[in-house]
Amino acid sequence: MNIIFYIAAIVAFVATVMVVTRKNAVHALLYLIVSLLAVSVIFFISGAPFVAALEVIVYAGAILVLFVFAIMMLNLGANSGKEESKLLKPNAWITPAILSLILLCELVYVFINYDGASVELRVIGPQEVSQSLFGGYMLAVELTGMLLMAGVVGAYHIGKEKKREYHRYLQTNENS
Amino acid sequence: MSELPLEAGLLLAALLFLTGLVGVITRRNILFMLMSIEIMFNAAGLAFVLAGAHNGQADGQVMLIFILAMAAAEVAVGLALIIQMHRKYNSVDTDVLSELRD
Amino acid sequence: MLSNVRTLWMVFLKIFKKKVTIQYPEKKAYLPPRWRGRIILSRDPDHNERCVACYLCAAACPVDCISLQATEDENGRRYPEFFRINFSRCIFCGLCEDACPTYAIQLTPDFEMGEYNRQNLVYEKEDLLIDGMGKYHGYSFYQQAGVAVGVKPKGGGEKEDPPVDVRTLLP
Amino acid sequence: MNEILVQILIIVGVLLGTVTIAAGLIYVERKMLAVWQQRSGPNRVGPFGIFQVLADMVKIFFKEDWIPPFVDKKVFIIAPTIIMLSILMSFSIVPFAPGIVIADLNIGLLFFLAMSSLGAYTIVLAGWASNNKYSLLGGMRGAAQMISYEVFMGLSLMGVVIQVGSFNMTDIVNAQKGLWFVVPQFVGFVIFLIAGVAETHRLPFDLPEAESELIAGFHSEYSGMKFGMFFVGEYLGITLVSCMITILFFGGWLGPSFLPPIVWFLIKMFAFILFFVLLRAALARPRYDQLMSFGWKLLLPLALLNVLITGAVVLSNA
Amino acid sequence: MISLAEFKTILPEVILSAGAILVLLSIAVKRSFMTSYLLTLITFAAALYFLTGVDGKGEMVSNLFVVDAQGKFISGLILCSSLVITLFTYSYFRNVKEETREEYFVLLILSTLGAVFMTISDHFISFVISLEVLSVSLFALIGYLRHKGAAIEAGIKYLILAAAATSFILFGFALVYMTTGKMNLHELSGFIGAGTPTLAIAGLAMVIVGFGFKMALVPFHFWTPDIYAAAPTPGAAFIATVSKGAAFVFLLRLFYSIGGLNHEGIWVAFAVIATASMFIGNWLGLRQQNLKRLFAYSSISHLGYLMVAFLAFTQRGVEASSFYLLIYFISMLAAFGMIIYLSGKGNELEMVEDYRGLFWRKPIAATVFTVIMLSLAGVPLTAGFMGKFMVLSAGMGAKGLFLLFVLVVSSTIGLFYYLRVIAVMLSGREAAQASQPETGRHSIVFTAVMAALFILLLWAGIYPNAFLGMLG
Amino acid sequence: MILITLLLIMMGGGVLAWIAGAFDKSLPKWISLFALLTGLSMMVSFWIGSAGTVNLTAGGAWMVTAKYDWIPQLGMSFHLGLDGISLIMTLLTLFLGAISVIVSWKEERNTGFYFFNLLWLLAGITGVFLALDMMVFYFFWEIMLIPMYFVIAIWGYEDRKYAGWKFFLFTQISGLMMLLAIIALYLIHGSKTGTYTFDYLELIKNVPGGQAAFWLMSGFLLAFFVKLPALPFHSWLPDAYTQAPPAGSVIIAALMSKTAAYGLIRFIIPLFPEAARAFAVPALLIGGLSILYGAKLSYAQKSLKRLIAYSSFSHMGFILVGVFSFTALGLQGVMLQMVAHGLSIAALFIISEFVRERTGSFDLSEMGGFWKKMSNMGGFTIVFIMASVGLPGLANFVAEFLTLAGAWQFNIPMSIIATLGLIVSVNYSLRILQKVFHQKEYTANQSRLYDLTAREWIVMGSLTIAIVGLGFFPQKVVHTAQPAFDKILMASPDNNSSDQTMNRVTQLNTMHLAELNKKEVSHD
Repeated sequence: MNIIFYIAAIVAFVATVMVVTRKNAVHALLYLIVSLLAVSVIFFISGAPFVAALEVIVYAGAILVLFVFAIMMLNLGANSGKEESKLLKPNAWITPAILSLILLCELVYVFINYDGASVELRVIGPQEVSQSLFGGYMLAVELTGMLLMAGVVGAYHIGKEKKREYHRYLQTNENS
Repeated sequence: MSELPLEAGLLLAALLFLTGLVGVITRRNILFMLMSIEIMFNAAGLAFVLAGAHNGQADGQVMLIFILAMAAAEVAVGLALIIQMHRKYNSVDTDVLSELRD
Repeated sequence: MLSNVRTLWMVFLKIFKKKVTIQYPEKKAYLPPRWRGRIILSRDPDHNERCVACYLCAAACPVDCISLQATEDENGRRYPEFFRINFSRCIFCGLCEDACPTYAIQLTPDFEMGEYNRQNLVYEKEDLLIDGMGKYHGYSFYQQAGVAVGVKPKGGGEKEDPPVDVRTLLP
Repeated sequence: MNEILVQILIIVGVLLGTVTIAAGLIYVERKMLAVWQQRSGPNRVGPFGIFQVLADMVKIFFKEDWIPPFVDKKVFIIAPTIIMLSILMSFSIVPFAPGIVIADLNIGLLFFLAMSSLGAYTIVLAGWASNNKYSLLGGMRGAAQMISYEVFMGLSLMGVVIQVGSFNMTDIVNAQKGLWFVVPQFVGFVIFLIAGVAETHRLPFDLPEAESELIAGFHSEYSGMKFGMFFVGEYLGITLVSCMITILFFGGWLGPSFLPPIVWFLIKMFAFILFFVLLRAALARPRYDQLMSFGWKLLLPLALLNVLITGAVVLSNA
Repeated sequence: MISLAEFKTILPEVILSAGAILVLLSIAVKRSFMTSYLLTLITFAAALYFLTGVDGKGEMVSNLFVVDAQGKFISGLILCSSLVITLFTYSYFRNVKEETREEYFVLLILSTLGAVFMTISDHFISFVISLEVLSVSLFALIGYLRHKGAAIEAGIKYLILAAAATSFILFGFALVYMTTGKMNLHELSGFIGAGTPTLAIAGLAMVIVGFGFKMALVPFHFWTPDIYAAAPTPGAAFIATVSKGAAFVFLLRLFYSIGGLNHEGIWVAFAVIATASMFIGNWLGLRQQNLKRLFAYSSISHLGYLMVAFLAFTQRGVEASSFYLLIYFISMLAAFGMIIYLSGKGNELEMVEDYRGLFWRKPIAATVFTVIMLSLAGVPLTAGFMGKFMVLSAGMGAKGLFLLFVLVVSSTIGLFYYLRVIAVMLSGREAAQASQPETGRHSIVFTAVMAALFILLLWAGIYPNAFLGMLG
Repeated sequence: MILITLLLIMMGGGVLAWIAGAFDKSLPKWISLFALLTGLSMMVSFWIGSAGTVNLTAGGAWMVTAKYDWIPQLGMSFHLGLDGISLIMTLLTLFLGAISVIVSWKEERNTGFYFFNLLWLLAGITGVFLALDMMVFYFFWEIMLIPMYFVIAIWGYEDRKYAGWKFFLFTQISGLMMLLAIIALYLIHGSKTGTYTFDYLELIKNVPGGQAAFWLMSGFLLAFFVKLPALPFHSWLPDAYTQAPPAGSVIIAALMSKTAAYGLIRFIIPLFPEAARAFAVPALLIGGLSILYGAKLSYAQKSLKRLIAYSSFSHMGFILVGVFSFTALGLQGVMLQMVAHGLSIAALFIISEFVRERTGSFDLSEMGGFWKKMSNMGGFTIVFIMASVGLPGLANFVAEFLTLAGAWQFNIPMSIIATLGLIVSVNYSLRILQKVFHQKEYTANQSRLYDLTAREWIVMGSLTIAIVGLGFFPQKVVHTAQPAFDKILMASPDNNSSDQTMNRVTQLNTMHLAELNKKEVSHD
């Protein structure tokens, strides 16, 4: 099991790095999907099959499709790659990378010092999760509904195209 | 089920999170920034699930489900904004966003 | 919605209907006599070419697939020096047949014209000319046209009257 | 050791079986379409034309594998493989008969949903990578259609899940011993059927490829083996959806014992495959906006209502 | 499942949700700006009414929310300010060209809902979700005038930063959860101590970063002026008050509950942030010509002052920060209200220069504005002073003495720019009489609201008993 | 009750004036004059009526107190009290307030708001003199600020905005420091005794000591030094004094700076007896240097108003010296100095304004030889310049004498420095007379010069009567204020718990005071 974990972890990390360094948005998205799938595998082997499936269904299957959809709608393709390439020069990313590295070192230090007593892994299946979700977290679920409503209303309004303005003689009757 | 290499899992989460952070900071393409945000969210979710597994509770997974919902809502609005931006500036480069300066 | 379901049902019922397919190569399909198929050039009862190279068919052809060149024989009778139909262009509309004053060009019920080489679909006069008279038996243009051709004088045809001498005073 | 051998056998069997069925469907579809159109269909290659499948295969394999110069090569190549992969993966959770299942996951149904959601990428990426406006339009339509219908598909299944209380496919089948779920979950069944058609972008919901408007849409630029993958993928999809319908609503392998369970399963599955073909034979393609509004304005409320009522009934019984 | 008693406890929030849906449905039936406006008003009013029926004695609602006195107070405050912002919105959109204005109210209700839930959250999950409800609505509220480049830009900026901040908070929470296995604040109470794992502290540090972004404290404040300047003015008022206030209240609840300030490192981190916010907020405000940006910097420094009360880590600190929030809300609302009040059709008075000679054109409005500026500056007799006083008296401990000096010194730096606005209003007497820029005509309701805010400012500054009583 | 009424009359009058200003331009000045005169007559009758009845209750010589609940949660109450010092200062305020209303009689720009500000400014000053609750004190302290800012920034001269700004910032910063000190005092007191209160009378019962006291005192001192102003904090003074309109200058120099002096007496000494004594030498040094430095600057000025402004700065040094001598003698001197300086500096500013009204500028180099045309004004000017120099017979002499005498007892070298200031002051004071009224002929438009009008006669006349009267009957003021000073000095470090035991210094002081009183009477 550990071997699978490490493989998935390496895949996830490499894919994620690829996401950040690609020039082409679609390629990056593909790598992101791979990364998500790898993370999903990790979920699965850490005893969380339900969210492993959800990760694929919702994240890879819906959210990222939205991304692709947007990319297609804007018809962005390889032509944006040239502008991007000059931004990928070392001086653009070296400082944040070093800073992140420092942060990482700190985190690693913290992790190493953390002696969480290892607990035997237990599969927490959908039933348990659902009982938790619709038991104690019922209100949170309802609130999530409101969150999605906010997202929908916001996206609807902002994404709408501007209404063409006609001369008043050309307006249809229902508008006038 | 065997034991989970928790430290390694956390390390992975941290790595993903920081990679996302680097992406948000360095990339100028708004799509990439949004994707990097997604990576960060995902890393946080990973950490939660690992923590839940570590503690033997379902709460970590519940949190991940909520994180998914959040990411969805955020992406919806974000992409709508990006589309408007593309309509307005015909570009997805954040450098074109320069109206607001001191 | 319901109409869709009804459609489904009705189509499903077709399973019990008899097939309408004809196993063609083995079983030839019946073609109506007026089927407009392969174009031929027919001959008159004298076994001469009916075509007088009047160009009307070429003019009528909407896709310009007919080309020919007129010439005369030693008797002064007109005939096409060459007559060429490009069947890869032909749409079998039959306008050439309509236009033909001599019933020379005719569309036949034959349609099996498959070729491996497209160039082979360009039919020359040799390929077009048939031995028979096609749909119009016994019709011979020169026998009724009232013109003098080498073999017959003016008015010497079958249904021709001799030419009227307008200078005589008697009928 | 023996168990592993059996496991391997099952895996190989399922893989080969499904691919064979999918390939065979090329013939079945053509033949059945012909039947419903009062034609005789393929009958030249072999007796009743059953070797038509082989002929088609040979044709596809030996066609020139042409990658147009203007496409995004990597994505262009990856796109068709996704559909094959995701659908073949889905088959791993399908219990054909007691014991004949590759992985009897306790989240089987979710796994199916996950894989089918990945299937959307094949269209989207193919459409985008082709770098061609018809393909792009097809891809966009496909993306919208598939994300939308995935929602109803998932929701329509929740009624079943509520009744069974498990995502496990075997459990679901076993729970239908008394009564097939098609009776209590008729609405769910209808929605799943429709959504399944849309998910596999079969006719009449084949807007992503719509020959008459988009000249084959997302796979205009594909030929040869890559086209073959789309082609087989589509039939695999049909098979999968038929399997799912069988398992979820028609009692899977359950049936009178004079036939072995696997046969019952296959019979039911084929019935649905035939139904898919019938749909193709009978119905006309809706307009894009009709498709979307049909989904969001009719199917979604219906599915939600179904879940609600099922939940209420189950709760009141409990 | 929740019991009836619990349902009654969160009835105001339920009403808000219902109100949002109702407004949305009314839009679906027939678009009418007036209807949406009235429905929104009714929603907020009803929520406020039912809030008074809540006991606020620390009732738990299904382990996720706790309605204690402070939560109730801040909820009421948020609802009131949302009500006022609704009124602002109506007046604002009468002057602004935008084809669909009704959704604004839906988003406003939703974001208020998020904020209110945030203030009563007692659980990581409920907090994060309510935070997201707030943020997602805010993205849309900020970018609402979507045909303006600035609005899109502001929306995108806020989106990226807010989302990054949320992910920081999430990751931090994950680390805390990892070490403790608990996400409930009351279960976590006092877990910071000698034996606290470093991992949890690291998590809390990340949470601090996230909150820094949300509340625009100094190293994370870059978005604020841009967003204020580009968002529709009622939206800016909303961000300045409700959004920041709600984040602050949860921060307070979190760190007070877990005893986070007992940890020296955390305390110092907050102290540094507070100091920097106070100084830099005031410093950057000095050279602002745009009034909204000026308010942005002002709000940064005000949050810094709030952090001083927060750092007191005593009951007094809680009371002081609640009171300061109240005062800050009133002042900021009044300030943004004045901008809307004075702006004419298609002519938003954004720049400080636009107010030149206001004193001679509209003496009463100018006086009100002056009082507002003085209140923001914290001059006695105005509410701002009372707030600052409470903060000072709360922060008066051995630990925080340095912060108090910073507060005093930086608030005097801040005085410069508040005074500059006043000075501009006073100057240009001759020019003012010559040209009369068009200013808005407003309903009697709006005028009454502005008057009420003005009176509140003075009332809270002179005789704040009633307000102090509200803190419980 | 009388205290509340007084404040209400002024504040209400201000609001009324503002409202009236909307209808008629000249109405506000009548309203404010009426309000101030009412207050003045009220206080005068109170003074006359209750001159002897000093009520020695609760830690001070209070003639009348008023206490209302304000914010009980925080231990704030609206506590006002009137003792001798307050009474004198209140009278001065009302009197000069009325004078300044008359001075600004010709104001025409936005009169309603102007008189509103003026009245609220005076109310703030009065409130400072009356406050017995630290927060009330602070409130009134700040109330003075905003109207003053408006008065300077709206109705001032050319550079008014800069001046107003500077004034506001200086006083605001120092005020906030004082606020910090007040809050700290409140908390220290609360933690010690368990009762959290801002009440002055409570706070002085239990004053903090040691390091804390020093820091607290420095908070207060900063505020007072800025407002006084004392040496390093005076840079706002010339701008504010000169750019303010005439009434503004009068109030700011004659009254507002006195609030700081009052604060020193009322708060610094009783609340921080030890710390104040420890700080005495530096404070005296600051005072002495302020006197000399102010005098030097004053002499160097080219602008009449600036000259007067710096002279005021110089005179304020005496107050500092007097307060930090910790002797009853010195404090009496301070008391007299406050009144006398208030009157004389007001008069000088008014004269400078009269001159400006005629010549259009404050520039000394343009003036000269006004005596011919304006001998009456010249006469008055001589009176007030003499007063400013400290000529015997006028109030300032007594004041400065007492101050220096007090300082002598406490610290001889410092008192010598301060005395030097007296000599220097003659220089610049006489320079006014010389430059304005004598020396060269005024070349510019002679026709614009005219002697005092009736209104100006009223102003100058009443001021003259006041200052001369004070010069001849200082003991009236001294007697009124004396019990208060006793009380304040008794609250010394050693006997803050019991009133019976007096420490040596206080005993000494009282003895001297008694001698002095005898002397004063006989001198009379």
